Amino acid sequence: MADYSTQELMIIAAAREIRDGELVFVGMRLPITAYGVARLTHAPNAVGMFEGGVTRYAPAEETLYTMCDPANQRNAAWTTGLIQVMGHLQAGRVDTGFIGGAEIDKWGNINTSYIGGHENVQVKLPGSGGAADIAAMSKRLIAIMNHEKRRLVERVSYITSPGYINGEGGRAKAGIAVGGPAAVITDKAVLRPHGPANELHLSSVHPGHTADEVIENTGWELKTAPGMTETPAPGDAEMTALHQVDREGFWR
Amino acid sequence: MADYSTQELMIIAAAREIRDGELVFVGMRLPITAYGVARLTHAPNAVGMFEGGVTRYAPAEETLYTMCDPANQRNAAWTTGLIQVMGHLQAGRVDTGFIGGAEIDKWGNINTSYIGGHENVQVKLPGSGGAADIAAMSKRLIAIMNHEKRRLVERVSYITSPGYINGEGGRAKAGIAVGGPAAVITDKAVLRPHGPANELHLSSVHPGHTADEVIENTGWELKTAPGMTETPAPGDAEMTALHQVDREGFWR
Amino acid sequence: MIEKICSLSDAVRDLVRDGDGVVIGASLETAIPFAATYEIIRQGKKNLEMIAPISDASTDMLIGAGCVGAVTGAWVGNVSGGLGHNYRRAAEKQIPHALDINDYSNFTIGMALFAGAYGLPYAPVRSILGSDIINSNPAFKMATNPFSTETEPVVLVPPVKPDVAILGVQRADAAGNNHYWGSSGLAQEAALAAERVIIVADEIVEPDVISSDPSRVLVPGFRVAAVCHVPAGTHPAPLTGRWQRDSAFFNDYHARSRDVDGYKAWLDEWVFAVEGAPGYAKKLGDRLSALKIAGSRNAAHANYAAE
Amino acid sequence: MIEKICSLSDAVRDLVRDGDGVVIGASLETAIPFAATYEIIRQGKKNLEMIAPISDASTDMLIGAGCVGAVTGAWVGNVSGGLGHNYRRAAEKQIPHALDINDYSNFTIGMALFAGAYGLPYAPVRSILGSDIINSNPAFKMATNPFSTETEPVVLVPPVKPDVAILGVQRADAAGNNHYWGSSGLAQEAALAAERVIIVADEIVEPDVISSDPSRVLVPGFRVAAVCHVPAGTHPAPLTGRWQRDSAFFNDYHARSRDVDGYKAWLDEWVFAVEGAPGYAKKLGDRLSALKIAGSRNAAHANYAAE
Repeated sequence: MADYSTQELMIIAAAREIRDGELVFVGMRLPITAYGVARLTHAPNAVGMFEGGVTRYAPAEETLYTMCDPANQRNAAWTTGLIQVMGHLQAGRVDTGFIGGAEIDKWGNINTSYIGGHENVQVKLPGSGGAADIAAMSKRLIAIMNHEKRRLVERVSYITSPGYINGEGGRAKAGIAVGGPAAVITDKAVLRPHGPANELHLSSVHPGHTADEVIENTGWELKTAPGMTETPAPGDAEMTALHQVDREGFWR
Repeated sequence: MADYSTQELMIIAAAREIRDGELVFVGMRLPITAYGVARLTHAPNAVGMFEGGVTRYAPAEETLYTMCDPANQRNAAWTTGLIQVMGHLQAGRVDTGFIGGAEIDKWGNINTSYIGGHENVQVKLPGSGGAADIAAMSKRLIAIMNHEKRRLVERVSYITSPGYINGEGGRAKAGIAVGGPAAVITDKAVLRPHGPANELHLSSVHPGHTADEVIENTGWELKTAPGMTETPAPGDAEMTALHQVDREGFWR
Repeated sequence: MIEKICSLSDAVRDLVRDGDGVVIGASLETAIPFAATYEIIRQGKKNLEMIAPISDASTDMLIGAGCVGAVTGAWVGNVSGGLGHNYRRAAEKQIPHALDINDYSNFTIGMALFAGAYGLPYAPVRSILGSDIINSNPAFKMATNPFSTETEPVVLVPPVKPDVAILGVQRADAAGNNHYWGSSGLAQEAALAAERVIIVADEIVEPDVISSDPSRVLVPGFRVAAVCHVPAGTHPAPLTGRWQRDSAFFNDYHARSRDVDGYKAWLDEWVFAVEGAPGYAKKLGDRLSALKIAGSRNAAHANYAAE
Repeated sequence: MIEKICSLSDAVRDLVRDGDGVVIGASLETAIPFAATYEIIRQGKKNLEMIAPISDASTDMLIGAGCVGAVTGAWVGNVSGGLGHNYRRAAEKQIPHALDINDYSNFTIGMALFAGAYGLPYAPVRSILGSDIINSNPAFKMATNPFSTETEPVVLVPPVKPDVAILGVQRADAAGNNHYWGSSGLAQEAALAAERVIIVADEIVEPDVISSDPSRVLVPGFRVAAVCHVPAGTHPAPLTGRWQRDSAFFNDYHARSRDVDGYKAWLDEWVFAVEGAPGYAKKLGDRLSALKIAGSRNAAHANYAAE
C-alpha cells in the first residue's frame, strides 16, 4: 500500500467526489489539488471555476498561493469577471462546490463570519467571500474541515453558508431549490447527510482512526451511518496523480 | 454664404444640439455625421456610444453602413457588449440621444412599431431596436424626421419611444425621472417643446421654407414658439467640418 | 479534449429542433452567421422562436421561408435597406402564416438574456416605462421599487433562455473554445443563457492559439455543442478584422423581397440552388474576395507569461 | 485628449475624501493597487467605507491605520495568511475604533456593483437564501418572485455606488484609456459604478497602443479622473503577465500584525518611512526584481484592420 499523509488522504477523498464532465467550483488549497487528481484519474473532462473569474481545464502548472496568481491565468480556458463565473452557480450549472470553514454544525451549516454571532462577536472571521454563494447554489457541496470538537458543533452561532439549516425541508423552507452538503471531509473521517433530516452521520473513518475517536472529537452526538466503513486508502493511480499535481510535495 | 443641401442643414442643426464633453448615444445615418461635425467644431470632447457595444472619441474614418462595421470597431475607445453601453443610459449618464422615427405626435411620442396600433396592424415597422431605451433614459432626446403630414400626427397609434406621453407631467406619471425630446429636426424646421405641457412648437424654420408651409405639413395644429426664428444657415466652419466628415459627399 | 467539429448542416440537423427558441448572432449588425440562417431554411425547420435584439435581415429571411412561429426581440428589418418586407407580410397579411410578436427593446431583451445566462429570477429595469411595449407584450410585470421612499415604478423582465444560440466568431479550436473581438452586443449573454451553442468559425486554429489569450474568449468550449468551420460564414454581415459588410447584397435582398415572387426567386438563387456554405462562397466568387479585409492592424501584444 | 496623468499622492489627495466609499482593486487577489492603500494611510484619510468582494490584506491594513469607518463587502483577511488581525481587533475590541460591517457574499456585492454601474434599481438574486447575511445586513430586502407560480423567495440587493474606484492595470495612456487582461473580478462593475476612477498603471503607453485593441479596454478613459504611473504598484499582489504575488510579504505582514505594536512597526517600516511609491520600490530592491515576470507568452494576434 502506498505511503501517504493525512492531507494526501483528504485530497484523494475530495477528488473522488468529483465526477467526470462536471463543472466544479474549485476554491483554493486542498480542493484545487483534489481537482487536479480527479482530472488525471477518473474525471478527465471536469471543468474548474474560480470565483475571481478564472475557468480552467487542466490545473495550473505551478503551485498557486491564490486563485488569481499569474500561473492560474496563463493557459486558462477563460479569464473573465466574477459575475460570469458565479452566474453559472446561480443558473444551476455548477455540479460540485468546495468550501472550507471554521465551524460546522450537524446540519452542515458553516460559519466563517462571527464566532459568537454578529450581535456578540467573540472572534471575527474573514466572512463569506464566495462561500455563501457556493453553499446555496451548487448542486452538491463538499466541505473540508479539521476535526476538532470546537469546530464541529451542535449549532453554529452564525450561518454564513447554509447547509440543511434546521434539518428536514430546511433548504426548501428558505427557498433554496437544490443542493446541500454531500460530504464533509475532515482529517479523521468523512461525514455525510443521512435520513430525511439530512443530519451529518459518520460515513467512513480514515485508516488509523476509530469511530469512537471521531465521535469523541465531534461537538454533537455523532451517529454512524448504516454501512459505515473505513475510508479506502489511496490507490497507486491516485497517488501517482497526486504526485504529478503536487510536484513540490507541499501536502506530503 | 455656403452652399448646402437640406440634409446638410439638418446635420448641422443636429450637431448644434451636442454640447462639449457630453456622452452622446449616436445612432446611424444623419446623427453620426452630426456627431462628427460637433467633434470638429464646438464639442471636441464629446464621446459617442453605439448600442451594439462601440464607444468612440473620433468618428470612424470611412463611411459606415451600420454601427458595427469594421471601420467603426477599429480605433474605437471601447468595444464591448450592449449592456455595458446601454447601462450607461439607464445609469443616467447619457446626455444626448438621437433617434429617428416613422411617426411622431405633438407630445414627441414616436412610433416605430405598428402603424394602426398593435391590435389592428396596418403597417408593421421594424420595432424599437434601442429607440425606446434611448427615449426613456437619455437626459435630452433629439428626433430626426421627414416633415410630412402623415408622419407628424396628433396622436401616434403606438408609443414605441415615449416623449412627453400626454403632456404635462406625463413622463413623471409614467415613472420616468428625466429627459424627453429637446428638439425635433425635420427637413423643414426645428420643433421644440414649449410650456408646462411640453407640446411641440415651431421653434425655427429652415431657410427657403415658411412657417405657413411647415404648419400646413404638420398633422396637428402646430403653434409657433415665442421668438420663433429662421434656422441659422450653416457657417463656414461648420461646412468645412461637414466636408471633412462626409468625405464622399453622401449628404450633399 | 472532446472534438466538436462538424458540418454546419449536421449541426443544424442535430441541434436545431422545430419549435426551438433560436438566437442567430445577437451582436446586432456584425458577426451574424447567415450561413446558419440559410441552412435552417434549406432544412425547412418550422415554428422557430427567433430571439434577438437586432439581427439585420436574417430574421426577415427566415420569416419569409416559413420557418418562424414567433419573434422575441426588438427589431426585424434590413438595417441599410429599411423595412423587412417578409416581416410586414407576415404581421399584416399572415403571409406565409401568422406570427406571434413578443415586443422588446434592445436593452430589455438584453437584460432578459442576462437573467437567463446568470440565473437571475428576473431583471428590474427603468426602461420602456411610458412605452406601449409594456402593453403589447404581457411578459413584463410592473412593480414598485421597494428601496425608494417615493413611489417609483420599475419594469420586471423575466429571463429568456434560448434552446440554441448560433454565433459567428473569428476563430475557434476543435473543442469549441473561441476568440471574438469587436463589439459583441448580446452574444455572450445569449450563448450562456442557451441550452446548446453552435459556433460558426471563420477559422479553425490549434488549441494553444485560443489558450494564449483567455481574456478574448467569448464562450468557453465546455458550453459549446458544435463548431463549424465556415469561412466568411457571416456574409453578408461583417466580421471585425476579417470581412466587410456586403451592403449591396442587403439592398438587393431588400429590393427583390418587396413581393413574394421576388423573394422566392431570391431564395431559390441564394439558398436552395447553392450547395451549402461552400457553394454559396463559390457563387460569390470575386465579390467575396473584394470584401475580404486584406490590411493588418494588429492588437498590441499582451503577455501572459507566469515566470 | 484631456491629460489626466498625475502623481498618486495628488490623485489620492484630490479624489479620495474622508467618508468616501472606496474600492481598491475589486479583482479579488490580483491587480490590487496597494500603492494606493499605502498612500491613503500616509495621508491619514478617515472614516472610509471600504467596498470589495475580497481585497486580500489591503482592507486589513487600512483598518489598523484608523482610516476605515465601514466595511461593505464579503471578506477581510489575508488570503495566504488567514485571519485579518486588524479586522479582528476592530470588530472584537474596537481597536483602533469601532467599525460598521455590512455583510455581503462575493456574488451579492457583485450584483450590487453591477446594479450601481448600469442603473438597475436593484438586483434580485437566489443567493444568500438561508444565510444569516440576510439577517445581519439590513440592506437586503426579501421578496417573492412574481414570475413563479409557487411561492419562491428572492433576495433584493440594492445598488452600491462607490465614490472612488482605484484600479490596477497593466497599461494606460495619458487620457486614462487602459488595457487589462486576466481575471477581472468586479473591477469593471466597480469602476463604472463609481463617481471617480483612479487608474494605477504599471506602464504608460501611447494612445495608439490602447486604441489598437478596444476589446481589451477595462474602463474607457472618459470615465477616468486620474492616471498614475506606478510600476509594480500592485505589490505585493500579482499582476497578470507582469508581477508575481509576493506571498512572503503577505505572510510577514500577517505575523507582524498579530499585535498592535508589531503592526505599527510594520506600518512605520513599509508605509511611513518610505517616500511614496518610488521609495517603496527602492526599499524592495532585488526582491522586486525577483518578482518581475521575465518570460514572454504573448497572446495570439488579433487583426482590427478595416480595409
